[in-house]
Amino acid sequence: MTHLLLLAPVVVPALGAVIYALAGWRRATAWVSAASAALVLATAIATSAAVVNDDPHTVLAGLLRVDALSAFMLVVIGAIAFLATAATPDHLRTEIIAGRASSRTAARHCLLVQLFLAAMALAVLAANLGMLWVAVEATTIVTAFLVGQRRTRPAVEAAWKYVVICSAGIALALLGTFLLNYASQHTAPGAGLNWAELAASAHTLDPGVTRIAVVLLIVGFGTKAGLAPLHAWLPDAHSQAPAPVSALMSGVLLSVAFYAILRVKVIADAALGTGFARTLLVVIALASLALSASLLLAQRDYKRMLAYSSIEHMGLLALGAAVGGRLAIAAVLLHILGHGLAKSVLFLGSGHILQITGTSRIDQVRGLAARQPVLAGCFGLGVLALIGLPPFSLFASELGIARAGFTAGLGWAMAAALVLVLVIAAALVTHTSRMVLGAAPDGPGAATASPRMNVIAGAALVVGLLACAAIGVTTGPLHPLLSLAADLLAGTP
Amino acid sequence: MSHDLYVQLLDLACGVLLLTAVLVLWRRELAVIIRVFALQGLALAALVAVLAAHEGSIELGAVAVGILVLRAGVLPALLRRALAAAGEERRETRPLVNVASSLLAAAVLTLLGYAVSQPLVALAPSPATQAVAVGMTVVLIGFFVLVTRRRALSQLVGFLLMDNGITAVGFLTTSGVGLVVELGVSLDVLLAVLVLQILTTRMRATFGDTDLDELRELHD
Amino acid sequence: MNLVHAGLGAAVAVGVLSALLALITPRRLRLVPVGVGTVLVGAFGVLAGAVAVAGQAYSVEIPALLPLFGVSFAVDALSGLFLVVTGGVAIAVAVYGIGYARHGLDGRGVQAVLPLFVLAMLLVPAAASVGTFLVCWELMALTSLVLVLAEHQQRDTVAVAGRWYAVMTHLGMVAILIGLLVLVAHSADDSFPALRAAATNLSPVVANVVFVLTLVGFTSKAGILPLHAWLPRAHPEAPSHVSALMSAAMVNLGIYGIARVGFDLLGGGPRWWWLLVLVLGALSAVYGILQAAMSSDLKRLLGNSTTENMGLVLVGVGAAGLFASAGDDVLAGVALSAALLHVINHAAFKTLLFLSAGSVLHATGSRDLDALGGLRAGMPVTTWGFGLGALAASALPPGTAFVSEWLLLQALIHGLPASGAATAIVMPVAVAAVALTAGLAVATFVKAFGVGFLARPRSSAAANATESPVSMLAGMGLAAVACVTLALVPSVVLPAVGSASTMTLGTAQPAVSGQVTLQLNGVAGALSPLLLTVALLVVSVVLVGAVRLIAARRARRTARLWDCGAGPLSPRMEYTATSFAEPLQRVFDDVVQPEQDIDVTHHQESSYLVQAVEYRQRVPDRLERRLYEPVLRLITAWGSVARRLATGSVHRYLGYGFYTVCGLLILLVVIR
Amino acid sequence: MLSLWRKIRRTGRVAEPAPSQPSEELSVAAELGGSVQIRHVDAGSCNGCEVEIGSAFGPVYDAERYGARLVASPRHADALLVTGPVTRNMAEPLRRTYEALPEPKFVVAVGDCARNCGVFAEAYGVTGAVRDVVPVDVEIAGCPPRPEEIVEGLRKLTGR
Amino acid sequence: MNALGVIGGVLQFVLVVAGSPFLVGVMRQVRARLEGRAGAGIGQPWRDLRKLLRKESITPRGTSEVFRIAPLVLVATTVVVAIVAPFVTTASAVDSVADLFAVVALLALGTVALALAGLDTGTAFGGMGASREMTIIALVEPTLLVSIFALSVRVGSTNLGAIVTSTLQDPARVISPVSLLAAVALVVVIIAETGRLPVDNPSTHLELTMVHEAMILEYAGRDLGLVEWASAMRLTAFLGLLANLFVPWGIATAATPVALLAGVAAFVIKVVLLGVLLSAGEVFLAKLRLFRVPELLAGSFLLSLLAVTASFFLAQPH
Repeated sequence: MTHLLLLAPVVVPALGAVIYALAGWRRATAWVSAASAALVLATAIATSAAVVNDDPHTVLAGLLRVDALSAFMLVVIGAIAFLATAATPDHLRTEIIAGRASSRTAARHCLLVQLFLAAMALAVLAANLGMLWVAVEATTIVTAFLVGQRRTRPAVEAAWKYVVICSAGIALALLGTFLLNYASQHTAPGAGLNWAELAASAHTLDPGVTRIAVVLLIVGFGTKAGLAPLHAWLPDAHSQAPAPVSALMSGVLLSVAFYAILRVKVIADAALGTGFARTLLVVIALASLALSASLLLAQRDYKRMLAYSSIEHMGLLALGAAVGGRLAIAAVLLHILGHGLAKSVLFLGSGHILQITGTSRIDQVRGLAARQPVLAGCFGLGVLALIGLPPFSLFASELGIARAGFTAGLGWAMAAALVLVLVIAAALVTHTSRMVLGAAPDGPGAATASPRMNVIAGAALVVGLLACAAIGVTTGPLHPLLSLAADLLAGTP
Repeated sequence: MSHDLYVQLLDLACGVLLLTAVLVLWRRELAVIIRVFALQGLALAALVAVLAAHEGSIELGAVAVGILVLRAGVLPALLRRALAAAGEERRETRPLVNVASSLLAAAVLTLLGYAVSQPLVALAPSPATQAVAVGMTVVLIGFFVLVTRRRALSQLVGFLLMDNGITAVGFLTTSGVGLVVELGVSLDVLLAVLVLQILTTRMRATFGDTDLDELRELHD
Repeated sequence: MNLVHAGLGAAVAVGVLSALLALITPRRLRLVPVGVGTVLVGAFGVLAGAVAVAGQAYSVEIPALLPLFGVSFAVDALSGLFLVVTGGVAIAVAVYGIGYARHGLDGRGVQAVLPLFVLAMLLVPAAASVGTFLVCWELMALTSLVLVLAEHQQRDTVAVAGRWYAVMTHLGMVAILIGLLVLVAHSADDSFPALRAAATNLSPVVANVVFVLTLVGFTSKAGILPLHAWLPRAHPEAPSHVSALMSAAMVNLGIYGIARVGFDLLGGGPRWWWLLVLVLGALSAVYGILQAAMSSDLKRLLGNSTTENMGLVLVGVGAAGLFASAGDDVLAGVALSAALLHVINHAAFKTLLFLSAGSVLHATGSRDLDALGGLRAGMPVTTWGFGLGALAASALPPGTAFVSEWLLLQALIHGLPASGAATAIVMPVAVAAVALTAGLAVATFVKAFGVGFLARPRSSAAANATESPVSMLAGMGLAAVACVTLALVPSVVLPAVGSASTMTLGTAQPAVSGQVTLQLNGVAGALSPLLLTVALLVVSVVLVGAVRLIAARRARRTARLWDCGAGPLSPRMEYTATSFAEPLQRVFDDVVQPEQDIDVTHHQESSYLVQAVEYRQRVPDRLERRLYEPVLRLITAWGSVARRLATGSVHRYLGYGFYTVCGLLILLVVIR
Repeated sequence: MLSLWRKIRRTGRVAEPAPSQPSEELSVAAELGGSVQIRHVDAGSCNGCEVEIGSAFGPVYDAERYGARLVASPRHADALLVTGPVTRNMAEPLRRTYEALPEPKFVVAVGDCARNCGVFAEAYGVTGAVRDVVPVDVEIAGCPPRPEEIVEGLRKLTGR
Repeated sequence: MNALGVIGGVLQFVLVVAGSPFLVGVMRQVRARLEGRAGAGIGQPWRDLRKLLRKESITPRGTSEVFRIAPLVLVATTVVVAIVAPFVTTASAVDSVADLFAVVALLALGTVALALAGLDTGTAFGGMGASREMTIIALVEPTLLVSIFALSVRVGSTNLGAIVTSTLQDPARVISPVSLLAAVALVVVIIAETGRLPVDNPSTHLELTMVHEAMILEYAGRDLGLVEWASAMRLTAFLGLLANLFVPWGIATAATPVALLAGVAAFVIKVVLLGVLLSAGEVFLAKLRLFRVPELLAGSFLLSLLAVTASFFLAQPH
């Protein structure tokens, strides 16, 4: 049973991929992708329940392992994948009608997305740092063609940058992994790269080697998480990828990479004391925040705007991770979920906007609310959620991170971060309001799109926002999972 | 195998590793660079083989064979295929940092690699760990190639240099990280190169050129 | 049974329910239930507040809500007072809104958010932990933002106003957040009792940081200088009943925050805090009313007047803090009572004024005073309402603000015993500021009422204006009743003000008491607004009688206006609001710095012949020019320079990583 | 200032002694009780009469001592002081000014032109004498009338 | 409310209502004499009033109740002030109204009513007068309040009776810098408030320079009479206040006939004296241009501010 439960998140999407490979894109298979995501979500919930009631489980000779943190990440993957895949059929259908895609590309899209899901599930379930690395790099390879799906010049450019920068960055993480392996082989032979054993023996690791390893790991996985300095692939890739893929990348992929950083931080803290990783993360976090603030100010493309906002939120997560402690970690995890939901809603929404207006430039989108009230409402509320307004959960998590930071003596960093967040919020609000508000334009092309959205696509947006708001009001059943995971990472049971 | 021979062979392999990395920086002909890269794959395989012989591990020997096939065979072949399609652009004419400066930079990076490796050596001094500095240097040089070379193919080689270096470090410090991971890593690298190769082709189709610094449609 | 609990609980339940109702009911049936629901929310708020003011304490914790924090509420006398004010305003506004919303504001979103906005405003003063406070504060910001944007499709300026509002309110939020979190960092947890306990042995530096930061945040909400810029933008652009809610209820919560943090959580503090508060208040009062005096946009005028009134309240709060820090509890009580009373009074008359302005806007489609006039003929009730409000706002007897400003001046006058050198300089300046404010307020509201409602119509829209529907008039009526009551018998709210101020300052007895005559306890001072009004009425009646008696019984005759014998006077000959304000504008030329623009168009045939002369003048917010524009320019420059960070070159991008990694490795080597 | 003070002292009172009260008083003017506010209307005068009116209210003749006073608005006035023949353009304004006066109201026609158009009689721009436009209560003859005569005329209204 | 206050209130009412036209008469007479004229006699204002009250009122078309009520409000506010302020006795008929702020505000209320009436007519002159009057009052109000503040600070009360009583008890205060500064400031304020030269010319007929007159151009008959009467009473009240705040001697502190008589006499003498001074002073002045008036008022504001600061610093127990 446990085997089944643990393998399902990897195997189900893989099977989905097989179906698409064999059957292609047709009416019957359109919803396979959503169904598989739903199954992932269901198993994630079941796993969570199991984890909360029981100890961590290991399967496949110790290759896969699930604890509260993995379970939580699975929930995140499942939930956001469900949203994204539910909106996919409508998206692809519109693309095909518009002649920007064929049923072949649609099938390949779905296939790759399924593989993408499998890789991410594998990443969070991996019991071993090496496996994790393999899975994360696999996501890069799988998504490369999704980013470049449209084969236009910008799409190819984005794909190239995406693969090169991510591969280079993640190669650093591989180096770090080897070095950590070296250190652990030396002090606790047999521990290898296994999380549980590494964490248990971390205090004996050689600090000299571990320092280098940690720096390389954090910078390396930080690349994939969209943190400075190797963040630059993110806006390009997100702006070129199809909307559901952008949603998945921003909502889950970044978080999965960040999950690796969280794991590494536990080891670093035990081996080097809290100060080392904290300093590094604070610097990286502030750099990411400053960068996204700087580039958001004069942003002209709304998909890039959302991408930079992802960098911002990853920076906040890094800040939370730097702070450490139960509150901060719980807040970070909640933030991962909340940001994932809000951001995927926004990317899905931006996909619709792109389909309606045919442009991704902010200054060419006007009076959205007058034309598409539901879409504009979701987009506007999503941005408000992103800047951390209640009832959306990002408020609680940002507050949690900030409070923990101030209590932990990182007041100045927190204050600086909050000021940057303010600048970012101002930029986001300004850009978004230009798109959403105002009277409907009456130029050419204004009346091409039908004012009503596809019901399911609209529902995906609304449900995403509602979920984000709901966990902002109360985490309810997620609460024990969150606190368990926080205990796990904060080191104090 | 005697200890001295082991050390000499190890150092020889490492020397070739480093030399090939520097040569990649030096040469402009892409065809030559690919050949040098194949040579480096050979050196890496030799390195692992030496380690295998030293430890008497058959498993490691098998890995060495795998590396030989992948890094001296498959990957250079892939690169050559990409080059064949490239047509005119067979030279790295104008790197962002010129060759002389690149070599100087390589020297600095070597020093850095050496300095960084000191804690690693200190943890378990042995001929193998002392050679880690070479692996580190190759990683850094690979990264440097990525940053400074304009041709898509050169970047691909840079990425692979990094990877070779990392592999070298991995084997010099410990004898691998487990078969599954090892395989996974190799597969990933192979796939990444494949993907990049396909992208190179697409890029040529859409841009008609592979000067990467001209890829600036996406910017703020 | 705890009535506070019941009241708050019912308010939450009804608020959420009416929001849901608004979402599911069809447009036609939406307004009345939402209106009634909002009235009930307000009424329950008033109930809870009144009970709390009467002395029933209440607190509750709900750990399940708000992840990571849990919420906790507690209502004491200070909270209670603000609950009552907010609830009261909400009742009048909600009744008014039923009729007002019929014209394009009956959308699902706006109607659902209205009760939630009221609810959020009720919960802010009830919050008893930092997390709860901030979440309610932000909910209030969010809901109000949505409401401000309600008419964004009609006017482009709405979006601009919304942007300003969103950014400024977020700025304030960040300041409050940092301030409160610094405090939390020094205490056991984030509940108010814990903070109170921690504040006793807080280092002065930390306390200063906390106070200054929260002050920045709260003053930005209260529309105090220099963070007022959103207010004269957002208030005119919001639907009028929302403006009323914002101007009469929401800004008060900024004052509440200052009182809560400064007096309650931090327990007083050094003198300079309160000097700062007082100076900010005085500056805002003068600046606000000066801008209002120059404004010819009716709602902008009212918005600026809000800045003025909040400034006056802050003068009171600052004086209270100053006296308290000097150990003079009696005067501190008087000053704080004056401030709180002014909060109540302002809420009453500003509601009435905004609702009347909304009624005018609704009838004429214009809020430009220069295009109004003569509304008394078509809209007698609105005219009466606005007149009453204007009387109250101009601090003349028998208006409401007169009483509270009198009280404020009493506190300042008796400040002599508590004086130091700083006080001796500040007090006269404060009085001068209050006095100047009072004088300008008179001019401003004479302009607003006289130009807008009296005289003859200046546009056909004004000439054809008809009275608003009954529900709108009823809402205005409620506010008017409150205004009259507060003006004549302010003693009805004195117990509330007294218990709130004694609780806040920790003093023994309320500073002001009395039934008919307001009597200061501990210092000399008495005033009876009721007797004053009665005296005026009696004298008037006697006068009418006497005039009838001695004057010849000639009938009054109606005649044409004296037009110097020439043709009839056209409306264009009338004085407009702009011309009315012109002398004042000249007087304060150096402060307001109007911008004038003269375009002379010449005839084609000859450049000596003038075809048309166009004259434009606007009075910009000078502070904005000096303070905001450089910052905005700087940010724009930052944004355009920063774009070079992302040129699109993949080498550059990789270079970032390469140099960072090399740098980090070198660092690791160096610091070993 | 001091020089002005010296001047005042040197000059002293310049008002001539009041002549005896004119015999006839308008019976209707009793209602005014010694106080007449006057609005002056120039209906087309050559300004000769204006100069004399100015003198009448100057310090020497001091019409004010009898209770007469010039005011700015016809609403404040009890009497109109009309000079000149009524020109076509001024006929309507004169009528309106008369209407603007509150009851009881009086009209004083000053000068020959006002009484019978004087030299302007039958001129193309002249409507007629004042009495042709509004009822006249007092007429003061002269071209222009002397200030004493004007004062005398006004005293008929004030009764002082 | 005590006997002294009630008797005083009645006496003051009678005095101000009946006497104020005579005050205007005296002032006009003084002016006439200084100009070398004979003058109409001090009874002329009463004659004017009597006549005006007999005449018909006119309501211009298009005006509202505000126009009709304004004169009433103007008179009522002034009468209330006349009753409660300490002119003849230190006690007030309605003590809780005899507050300086209340009195100032009441007088301002009257002005506001008139300004609204001016606006209500909708003529250019009405608006112009209202605008100018409001500009002046906006500047006068602060000066007034601040000078009052200067006087009240040392007494610790804004009750007029209390201030007067305290000056009676401590005569040395009268020659303190505070008093002098405040007095000068108040004089300027009173000149502005009552529309005398150089701020406004009460006898101008030139519309472009009028302030007060412009607002009341439409009033006729009974209404005009009330307005004129109220102006006279306001002048009396202001002069009375000025006199008793700075030179309170002679005011009745007890309800004996002798004291009351002395109070009445002192009040009449002081007010007439001030009136004579004022009108004599006017002879020497020309009207200021409208936009020079604020300079004058700003000057007086500065004086009053100095007075307050002085009162604070002089009271410092250094």
